Amino acid sequence: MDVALARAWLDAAADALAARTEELTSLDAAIGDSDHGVNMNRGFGAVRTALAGASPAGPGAVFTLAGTTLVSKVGGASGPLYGSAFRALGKALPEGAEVDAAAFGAGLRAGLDALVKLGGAAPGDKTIVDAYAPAVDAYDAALREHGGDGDGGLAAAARAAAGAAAEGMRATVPLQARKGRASYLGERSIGHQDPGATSTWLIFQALADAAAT
Amino acid sequence: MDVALARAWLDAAADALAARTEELTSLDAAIGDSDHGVNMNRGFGAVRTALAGASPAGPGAVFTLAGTTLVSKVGGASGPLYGSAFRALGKALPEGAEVDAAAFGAGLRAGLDALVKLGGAAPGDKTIVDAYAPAVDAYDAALREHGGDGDGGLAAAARAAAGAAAEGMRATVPLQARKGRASYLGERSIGHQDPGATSTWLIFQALADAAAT
Amino acid sequence: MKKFINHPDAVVREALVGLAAAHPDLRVDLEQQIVVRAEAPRAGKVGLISGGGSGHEPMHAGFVGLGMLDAACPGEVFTSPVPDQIVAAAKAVDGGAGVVHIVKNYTGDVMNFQMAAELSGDEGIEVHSVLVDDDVAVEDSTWTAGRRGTGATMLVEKIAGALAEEGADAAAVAALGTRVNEASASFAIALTACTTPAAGRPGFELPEDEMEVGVGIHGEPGRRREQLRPAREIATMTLEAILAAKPVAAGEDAIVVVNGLGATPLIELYLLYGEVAGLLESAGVRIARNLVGNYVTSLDMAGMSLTVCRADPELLRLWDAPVRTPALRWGV
Amino acid sequence: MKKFINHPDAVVREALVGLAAAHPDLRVDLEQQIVVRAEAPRAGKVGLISGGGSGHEPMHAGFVGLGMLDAACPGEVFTSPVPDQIVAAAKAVDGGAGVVHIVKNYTGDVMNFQMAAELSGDEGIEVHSVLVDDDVAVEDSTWTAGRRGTGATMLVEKIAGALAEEGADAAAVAALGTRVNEASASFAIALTACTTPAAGRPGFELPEDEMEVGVGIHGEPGRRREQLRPAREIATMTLEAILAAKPVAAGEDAIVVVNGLGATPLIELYLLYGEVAGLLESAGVRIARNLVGNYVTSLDMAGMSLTVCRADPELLRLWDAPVRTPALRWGV
Ligand SMILES: Nc1ncnc2c1ncn2[C@@H]1O[C@H](COP(=O)(O)OP(=O)(O)O)[C@@H](O)[C@H]1O
Ligand SMILES: Nc1ncnc2c1ncn2[C@@H]1O[C@H](COP(=O)(O)OP(=O)(O)O)[C@@H](O)[C@H]1O
Ligand SMILES: [Mg+2]
Ligand SMILES: [Mg+2]
Ligand SMILES: [Mg+2]
Ligand SMILES: [Mg+2]
Repeated sequence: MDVALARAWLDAAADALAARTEELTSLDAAIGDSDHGVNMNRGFGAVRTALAGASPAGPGAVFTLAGTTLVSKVGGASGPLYGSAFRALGKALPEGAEVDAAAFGAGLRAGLDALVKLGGAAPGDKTIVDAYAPAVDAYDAALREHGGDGDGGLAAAARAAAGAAAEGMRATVPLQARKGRASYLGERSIGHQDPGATSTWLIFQALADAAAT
Repeated sequence: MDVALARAWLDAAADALAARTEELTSLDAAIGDSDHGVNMNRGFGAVRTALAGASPAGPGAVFTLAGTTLVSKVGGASGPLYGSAFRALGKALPEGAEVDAAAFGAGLRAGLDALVKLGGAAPGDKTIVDAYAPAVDAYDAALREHGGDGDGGLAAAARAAAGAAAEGMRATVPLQARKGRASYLGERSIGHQDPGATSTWLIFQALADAAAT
Repeated sequence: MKKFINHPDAVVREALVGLAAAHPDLRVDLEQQIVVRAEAPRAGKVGLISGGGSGHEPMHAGFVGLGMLDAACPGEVFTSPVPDQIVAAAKAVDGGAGVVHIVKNYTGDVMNFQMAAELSGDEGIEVHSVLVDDDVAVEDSTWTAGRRGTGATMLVEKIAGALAEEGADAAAVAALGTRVNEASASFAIALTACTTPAAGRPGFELPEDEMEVGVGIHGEPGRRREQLRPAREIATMTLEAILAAKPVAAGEDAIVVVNGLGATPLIELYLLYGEVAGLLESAGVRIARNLVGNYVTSLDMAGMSLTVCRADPELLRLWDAPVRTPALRWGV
Repeated sequence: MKKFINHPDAVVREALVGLAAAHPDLRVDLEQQIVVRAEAPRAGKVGLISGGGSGHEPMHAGFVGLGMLDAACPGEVFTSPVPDQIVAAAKAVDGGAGVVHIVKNYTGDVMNFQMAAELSGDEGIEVHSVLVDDDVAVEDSTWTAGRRGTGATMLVEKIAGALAEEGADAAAVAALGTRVNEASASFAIALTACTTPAAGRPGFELPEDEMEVGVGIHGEPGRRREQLRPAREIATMTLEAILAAKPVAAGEDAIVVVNGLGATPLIELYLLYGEVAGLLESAGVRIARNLVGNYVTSLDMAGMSLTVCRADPELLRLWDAPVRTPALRWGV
């Protein structure tokens, strides 16, 4: 992964979140407060702007800047969570213009750890974690299985991660929320797909798309 | 007209206004403030209660009490207007347990005069006057034509009055209001039947019904 | 109809029960249906009385107290009070200096207050009246009912109330009230109709993309229906209608009220105030004082009214004078 | 969507422009998106900071001023503010005695304020926090996000604000705020959903004859849906839910707030207050102080929340202490 791919990923994520703003907001209307789409779109739009005006030396710097921007532009629950995850990812990556797929995978896991540390959610709580955790596991498994040399390995691992994120996202539907705003609904949160898990899938799908090209 | 007929009229009016409360309120919703039916029902209900607890010596006392009750229970535009009209009617009638049809007719006209003096409306302004004035004219004309002896004369005159009130009421539809709340709508008041003219018709129709039996 | 009520007939009475419980410093007479300032009557002080249909809360009962009204007479919803209430209020507050009626210009209000004035006069109470007719959406004419009284009523009550508190006589208080009314102009826009408890459904149907322009405070339709427009354009058209009536000119001071009609959130009212303030500045008018909030409402109507009142040093001094009522409170 | 706005993205900013124009005694920093008391920072005075998503007006910006908040940090509609805002507010109000964050218990608010506290700490500002979680509609549990912070926030801000004004230190102010929160319980009912500017349509559909029971202040559905009931029964069920949490017992004093969620007219809130006051009297609880009005709102949601706070002489003294803010004002 180099700076170009890091930028391409965040760009693709911004595009996807912009295109799906209404959908994410509708999901949040059902079990939250109708702002997740707008929050994510505002945040990744700001990331795009921040990156356009910056010359980060490596992917680590790209993600740190993205995370910092998310923290200072999004607010709500998703801002600190995604912001911390991206900052942790950025800080976990080794210096240099390029990092290998394994280091990137370790970075993704550092992001997950930061998010879990901040939000305290466990798998099954109906949150971002339900898509993010299986995505990281699938990424690692794919690397282990197929090896991680070059961007081909990263592309395959990212594809696996996106698939697992999608599955995790869909698996939030029958869950009763135990964290975040949806938890206030108690049993009424059952039967709805979690908005945060959905944006996480979009972000991993954007990674897969960016890595594939 | 004796006390029994006077009571029967006000009773029939109270019944009719209770039955048509929603209709009057709907008419008022279109060009006013949605309270005319409730106002009239509250007022004539109070008149019924007041009369139940009173032993007026003649029809004059019946109408004076009714008018006073309307003034103190209705409020709005219709309270003072109908209240003053009934008080003037009551005060115009000669003392005694019974008054003849001509005296009653003069009383009705005194009521109209009081209402016009208070409200300042002219025929064509889209108000109570548009039903009340032709009703009194028709009453007088019927008496002149057919004579006013006994309740038979009064019954026929009342029938004529009710018919004229109905016509006057319907004729308010194309008018632009110049008095009362409907005047605020300007041209938008055109095409709607005036609520006050409608309650006036109901009251004259109640007179005709009571006098017929 | 979705309302926190028990029965449509009991709304006004039960709300007064709540008002009495919430404000032990007011005397609420449920029998006479009047709300009276605790200290009334005060010897030598003119008694300020207002009233009108209910449904405009906090007006009028929320304006009873030090520096404002001595009594309020709430009628049924959107129905002017009856003379008995107004006479009872006059008796309760007259301290020998007479009373001043503050009457919004509606046929029903005018007639009921007029009848009450005659009855109070018969009882030896001197009655003066101020007629409020600030709504420039309605054309003034001697052949019609004339302009409506709306948002300026609060300004009249505050400013005349302050003068009465200072000990002025009834004629002076009434004259000042009239002067405030003449210096004021209002205009209102509705985004939805309101629902009276008795009617149980909205007074009119308004499509998602339309607004009623030039509405009053009784849920009636406005002068015309228009496409919904951005706040900036709404502020512009509202202010244009008001300035056409010339309440205030460039170089002068104004008191400005951006008032919610009942169901419009404060965030929208502040946004509108920002637009209005910018436009008035461009017009060279200085906003000396302002209020933003729900003061003269129309039940659950979403909408706003703008009131502009030309201010001079006397009016500003009286506006700033202490007031302690449920809805307006400063300087004490 | 029928709102007085120009563009969904600009609502918060443009409302702040209006707030600034309406209240020249507040410092509104549009760049940092914070609202600061004019006199801040005051040497030796603890700075009280609150904030949260916009759409709850007058909370929080309407509570900035003498005797209450030193700064408010309004986020986007229903979105907690970002750490940068909160740090900017801390810098603006810290007079050397540190700051107290008043945080409503929502995941987003908690995390953003926590991040800000760390950053402010790095800048040498002592930060204490009060977490408000008064909404008894939500069960408390360490496994979930816990209870929401709703109507009691205003009480915490008023009472802690009064103590800060008296010169208490940050730890004492925070401890008192926490005590007010623990003494309080709230419960809310919605008759309609609200519409955020960004979403453009109501968050849920509610039939004409149904209500949402146990809602928060972010337009989310409640704990359950029920048939609409008369005000008396709604007051009863709301109060029962609150008293089950035992904020107050027979023989004790309480501060009671009947709060509108934004689109409910005052006449209904007073009617509800009458019901609540009667029920509390029967329960042997004395209402020492009350407020009836729109203080902690949820945009254009029709609904109400009830907050009951056990009061002791110290809390009452601080409740009565002077306050001068756009939305609460007495004693000065
Ligand atoms: N403690 C948590 N840990 C992980 N994710 C969380 C947590 N709380 C909430 N979320 C996620 O945040 C999403 C909501 O984000 P958003 O709507 O932007 O913020 P808010 O809830 O403050 O309005 C939820 O759908 C959920 O996936
Ligand atoms: N000046 C007037 N003279 C005669 N009738 C009037 C006048 N003003 C109003 N009305 C009548 O009063 C009716 C409305 O009565 P009502 O709805 O009870 O009172 P309000 O207009 O105060 O709500 C109108 O339909 C009209 O017929
Ligand atoms: Mg959300
Ligand atoms: Mg009417
Ligand atoms: Mg009326
Ligand atoms: Mg949110």
